[in-house]
Amino acid sequence: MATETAHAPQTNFNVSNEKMGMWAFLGSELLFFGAFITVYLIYVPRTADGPGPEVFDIPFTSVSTFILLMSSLAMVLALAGIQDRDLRRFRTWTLATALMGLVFLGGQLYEFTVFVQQDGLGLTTSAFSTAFYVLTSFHKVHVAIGVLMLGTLWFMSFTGRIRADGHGTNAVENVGLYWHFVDIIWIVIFTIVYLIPVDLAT
Amino acid sequence: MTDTRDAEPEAEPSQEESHHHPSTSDYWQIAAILAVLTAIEIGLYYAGQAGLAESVTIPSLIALTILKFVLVLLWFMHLRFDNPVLNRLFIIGLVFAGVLYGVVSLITLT
Amino acid sequence: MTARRRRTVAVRSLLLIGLVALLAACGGNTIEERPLDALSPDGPIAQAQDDLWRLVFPIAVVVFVLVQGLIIFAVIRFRDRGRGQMPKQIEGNTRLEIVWTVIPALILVVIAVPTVATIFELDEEPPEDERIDVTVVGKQYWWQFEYPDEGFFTANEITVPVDTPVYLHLDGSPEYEMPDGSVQPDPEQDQLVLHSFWVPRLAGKKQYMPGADRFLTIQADEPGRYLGNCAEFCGLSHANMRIRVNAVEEEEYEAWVAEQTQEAESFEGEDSAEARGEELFGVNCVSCHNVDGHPDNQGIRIGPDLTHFNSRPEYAGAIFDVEDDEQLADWIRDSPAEKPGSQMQPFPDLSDDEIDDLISYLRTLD
Amino acid sequence: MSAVEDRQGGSNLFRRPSSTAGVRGWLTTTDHKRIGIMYFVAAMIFFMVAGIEALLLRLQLATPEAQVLDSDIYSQMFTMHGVTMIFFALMPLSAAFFNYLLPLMIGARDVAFPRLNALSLWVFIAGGIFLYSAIFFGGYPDTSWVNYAPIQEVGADPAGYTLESGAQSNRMLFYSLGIQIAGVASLASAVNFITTILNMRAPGMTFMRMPVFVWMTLVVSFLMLFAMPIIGVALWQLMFDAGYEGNFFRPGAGGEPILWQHLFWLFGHPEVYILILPAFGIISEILPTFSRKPLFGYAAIVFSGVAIGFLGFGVWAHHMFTSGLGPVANAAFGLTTMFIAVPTGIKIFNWLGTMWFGTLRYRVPMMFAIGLVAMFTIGGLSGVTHAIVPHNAQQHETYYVVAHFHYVLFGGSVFGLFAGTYYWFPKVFGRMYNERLGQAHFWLQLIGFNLAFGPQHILGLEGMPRRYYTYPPGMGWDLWNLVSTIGGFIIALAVLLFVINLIWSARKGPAAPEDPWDARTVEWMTSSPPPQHNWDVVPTISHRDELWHRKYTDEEVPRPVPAGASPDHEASAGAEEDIHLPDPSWWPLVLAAGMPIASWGVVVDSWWLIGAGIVVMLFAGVAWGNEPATEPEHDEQPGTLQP
Ligand code: HEA
Ligand code: HEA
Ligand code: HEC
Ligand code: CUA
Ligand SMILES: [Cu+2]
Repeated sequence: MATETAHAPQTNFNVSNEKMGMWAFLGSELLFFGAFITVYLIYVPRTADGPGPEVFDIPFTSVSTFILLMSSLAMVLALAGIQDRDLRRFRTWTLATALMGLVFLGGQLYEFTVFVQQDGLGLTTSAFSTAFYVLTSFHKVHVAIGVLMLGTLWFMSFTGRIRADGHGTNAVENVGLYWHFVDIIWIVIFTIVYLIPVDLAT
Repeated sequence: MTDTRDAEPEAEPSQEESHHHPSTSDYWQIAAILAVLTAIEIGLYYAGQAGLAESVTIPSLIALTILKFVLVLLWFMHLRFDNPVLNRLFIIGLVFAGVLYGVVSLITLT
Repeated sequence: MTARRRRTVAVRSLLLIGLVALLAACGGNTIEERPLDALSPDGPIAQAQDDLWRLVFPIAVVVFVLVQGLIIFAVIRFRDRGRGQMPKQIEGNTRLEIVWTVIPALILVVIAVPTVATIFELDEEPPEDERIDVTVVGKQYWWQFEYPDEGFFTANEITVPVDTPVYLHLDGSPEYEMPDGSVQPDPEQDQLVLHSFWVPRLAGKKQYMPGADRFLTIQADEPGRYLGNCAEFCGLSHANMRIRVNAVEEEEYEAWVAEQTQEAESFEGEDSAEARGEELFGVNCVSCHNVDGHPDNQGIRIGPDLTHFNSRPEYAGAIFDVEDDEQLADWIRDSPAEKPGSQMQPFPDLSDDEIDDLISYLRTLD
Repeated sequence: MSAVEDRQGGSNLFRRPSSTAGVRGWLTTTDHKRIGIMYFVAAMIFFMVAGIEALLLRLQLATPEAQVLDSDIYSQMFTMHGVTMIFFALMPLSAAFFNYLLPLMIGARDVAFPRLNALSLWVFIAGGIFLYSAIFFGGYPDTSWVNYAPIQEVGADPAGYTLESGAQSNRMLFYSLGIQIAGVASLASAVNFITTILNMRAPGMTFMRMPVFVWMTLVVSFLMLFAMPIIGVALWQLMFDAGYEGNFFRPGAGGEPILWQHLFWLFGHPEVYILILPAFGIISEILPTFSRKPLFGYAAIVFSGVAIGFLGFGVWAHHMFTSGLGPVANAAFGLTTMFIAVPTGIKIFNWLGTMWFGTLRYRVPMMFAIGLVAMFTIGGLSGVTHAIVPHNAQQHETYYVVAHFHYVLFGGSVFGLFAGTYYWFPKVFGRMYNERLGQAHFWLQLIGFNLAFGPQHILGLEGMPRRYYTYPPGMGWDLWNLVSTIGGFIIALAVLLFVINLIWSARKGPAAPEDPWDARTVEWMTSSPPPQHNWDVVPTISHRDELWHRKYTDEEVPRPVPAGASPDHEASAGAEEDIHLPDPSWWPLVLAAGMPIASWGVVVDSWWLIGAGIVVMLFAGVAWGNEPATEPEHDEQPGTLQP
């Protein structure tokens, strides 16, 4: 970074580069998930005589959805922690966020095994199944990367790269943005992939 | 990939967002609202199972989803308080995604 | 030569080349010289498409001449004459901006209106009682044609009456009635890829889309043999997947249909090359080829229907001459060596005599 | 660089490399100028490879029924030619210009994310190496750069009497993963450049004072930002279909082959504007400089560029007019397509307006720039004739289309990029290129190009389809194919002159001054080549053509400012010391290396290798996040544990 910006946040929009880059990236991610969701919507009825959305276990998914939703709260509390110069609060909530992410991932993976083993819905069963698995798996990959980044943040609070004097807040904020984004994508997926198709299928 | 190094490390957050910082209790309230909305969604789903017409459930589900989406965006992601340029970056993506994929679905399904 | 001389010479020679090219493109468009010429319509559909071209191409030429003329003028007139003069610093001119926004837009409106009209006009389906229906299936690398009303199949070549719309159904999920009366999906249903049906002198092209239905109308004004090609990349022999449309007078068409609906002659029990060929065919070939009238026929349509093989002047995507015995023998022995990517298995174990016998049998299929 | 030498690396694993010298300095560099140069060199190599592939195609087509290449090789060659030219030659060439010039033009010291920038470079190179390694795994992709589904389920020879079918599905994977990797690089650049332009302009550099090249970079970055994820999705779907028996495009299981076409062209059409707008930006810098006049209608050129970018997302189905979308969609897309001619025409006419009444100096950059205006117009006009939907059914998939897109891609993008190469060569290397050789290059290329692609218009209208490895005599195609081949070889000769000129002049050319062209924009204010920190003092911008206004009076017919140009060296003594430059790093290179490793894993179906690649990437990512700054911020103690 050039000197003239190192001392004061003299960017043209008074927004840090990281934050702006992150928002641009998230805008691009909308096109990414949008395409998968669109393809899924088109393929919902294309079950090729295999199982359809009726195999979804709504109560189970509701619970994991709720956990992911609440992880967003934890994330924002972690950010508030570091913004209030409270390293302990930051660590606690960061860890909580990551753990909730992991629980969500675990639940999803468990659900996959049920679909495959009990319901016979494999990746290659039908256009519907392929679209479903690939869409939700890409979301999972995003969650997993988020968990890793949270872990890194937590780690960084011990190496002095995130400090009680507020140093490193930027990084926390950007990871937070990413995390919330992954959450809002799931908000959409939950309705469009689970609730509505099952509703239609029955 | 967040880039913690190349940044101006001291882009004083306080300076950037000093306007109105939501308090932690705001966050809890938003989370509570989100939880309630989710509960309503699930309720709607069961109502649909029990025979409530699709023409009711589906639009309401979509409306609730959009509401949740916007709440997280505005509060948890601070769009409400941040520089509007960020807003725009995201909205352009949203509009592009909506329109382009809408047209593709329309062409493919008709 | 000075730089300027060189430039003018270059510009002139470019113009000359352009002119020669234009002349070459316009002259000599008979079906013999340019069988596939897309600018020589021989039927009403192609004609409607061509009318648009004849409207738009001159407009494009005018814009071309205008822009290139302005460039050449500016290049010559405003060159630095080395007098060290400094031009006026003009930043722009709003009136000019408006002019060159509005005029192109108006030109485009002139083009757009007839274009949209023609799109809808050409989309109309010809009335059922005035047209001939043909079902088209694109295979890797040949075309299967079915006349559903008359109930026969042919490959790569169709015969149609002149002045009659031929309504092609490009069938992406083909099914056939088997000899036992059941209806079966195409054995290669999962192996279909995109192709595109194109006979330039009769109509523009249309994609063949696996799993979907597409429709295309073609029509010929004059009798003649119209050539066509597969126009969407489909694999190794994309270039070897030709189409022939034989437009004939109505009576001739009736006679052709009558002939095509005949079954093949059977030589069962005879002691002749044809009979041996028929038997060999039953052992080796009916597992892929349908021949109505063959004693072992199973109605399988992996390869082309050969019931009237010998009535078609060309075979294998219309790339080989049917009368060439030697070529046909090579084909049967090892077709992928003759046509890359051919989906017909090689028969290395057939002896020369056996192949001769097979050919003798094939010769009776007309 | 002093700032780098007194670094304090810390003792942990994540030390930063320190040297900027030697190969290692290049491998770890985060300097946008070095990255730009490497982008250029790598892209030129890919350009030549793709060009040689094209020459092979032309050899095979020179005469009817030629036997130079068989069908299989021919298919591989045109596929690789298209893919390489688009994704590994022209896009990175544009990126080279963005990288080198963007910070200089907006008066910044570097891009917003220097390490991300290095990552883009290495990912692009890794993608190219991966794609070309296909030769060891059963051959190159062979189903064209558009790869219409469902051929990925079937292959070019399903029965396998000619090709091995295992090799065929590998080819499909190389296509999907190779382009996927290149896409990651583009996406990263897009984020980087958008942030840089929005955030890092020099004081006084308002949006309406930005050079047009910067504007076009911004538009192109947005196009990439929104188009790359779409092709990303399509390619992932293709990968699942080809490698893991997915059903995205398999009609038998409910898939829709046409969705591939939609997704591909939703990306593909913005992509063609991604390829042309940088060239438009470049010549919008060159034409004013060599006409000694400001750009005519700056605002109109900028807004038409934005409009092209925007409209470019709304025309994709014009590649699908014959796929049976129905009359309503066809009419709608036909109209939007035609009307893109309006903003493009605005540009053309404003460029003419720039030249009008000017004092035109015909140096090589100017010649290429004028060449672009002339040649692109031809390609644009044939584009408009494509949009005549009913007649498109005659043109589609013929050489008429091939002629169209070579006129816009070669006659537009390549002419523009070559113009830019000559124009900024003195700045980058501090030496002048050879003018006479350059002029010879121009004329040879102009003639060769028109000979190669002009006749293809005629061929196409005479019914010659694309992607045909052979054709029979007697179609009236023989002469023009031969001419086209000859033209292709003339182009090759021209490009050869270009390459010789560059290599020779970079070493032996006469020294170049700071501002050899009497140019108008600020990159000409710093030394040639610029110092690593670009500016001793960042310029403050008060005009659109800042440098010009520093050199000349504001009168209608300007005179030189008596004091002469005021480049900003004066205050520079000692300024260098506290400039904090981006430090070198290994992690971009390592992270990029993980991608082909994982991708080879997919090809050979080894979860171990996939895992290894992912581990490399994750490790590099974490290391990246924890890498110490070499110049410690004054209050930071890296490496100390905090309770
Ligand atoms: C740099 C890349 C580039 C650019 C800029 C363009 C620009 C345009 N393209 Fe092109 N196009 C390609 C690259 C490009 N294209 C490629 C690679 C393909 C083939 C892909 C494949 O199949 O492999 C293709 C294919 C393609 C097709 C599909 C053809 C087919 O397969 O059937 C169509 C159809 O409409 C089309 C149209 C246009 C139009 C209308 C423009 C317009 O933007 C052009 C506008 C410019 C002008 C019109 C000239 C200047 C204007 C004036 C002087 C004003 C006055 C003019 C008028 C009033 C007409 N293009
Ligand atoms: C960026 C775009 C770009 C560029 C610059 C070019 C450049 C060239 N293209 Fe391009 N072409 C495409 C993009 C491009 N092409 C695309 C996208 C396709 C479609 C692919 C598909 O169908 O999937 C295509 C298809 C295509 C075809 C159609 C193939 C077919 O459909 O069967 C042909 C045929 O003539 C062709 C020819 C050429 C030639 C002769 C050049 C020349 O201009 C190249 C000149 C450059 C060189 C020659 C390199 C210089 C070499 C040296 C300096 C070394 C000297 C070496 C020797 C002389 C041996 N191209
Ligand atoms: C594996 C299936 C298969 C078998 C077995 C097979 N064929 Fe074929 N045959 C094909 C296919 C597929 C084609 C189309 C090839 C092409 O044009 O690309 C074809 C084409 C032909 C043609 C050209 C038809 C035309 O009108 O274009 C002839 C003749 C022919 N086969 C004869 C034979 C004979 C004789 C045998 C037995 C010795 C035989 N085939 C066995 C699949 C088969
Ligand atoms: Cu069939 Cu190309
Ligand atoms: Cu296009």
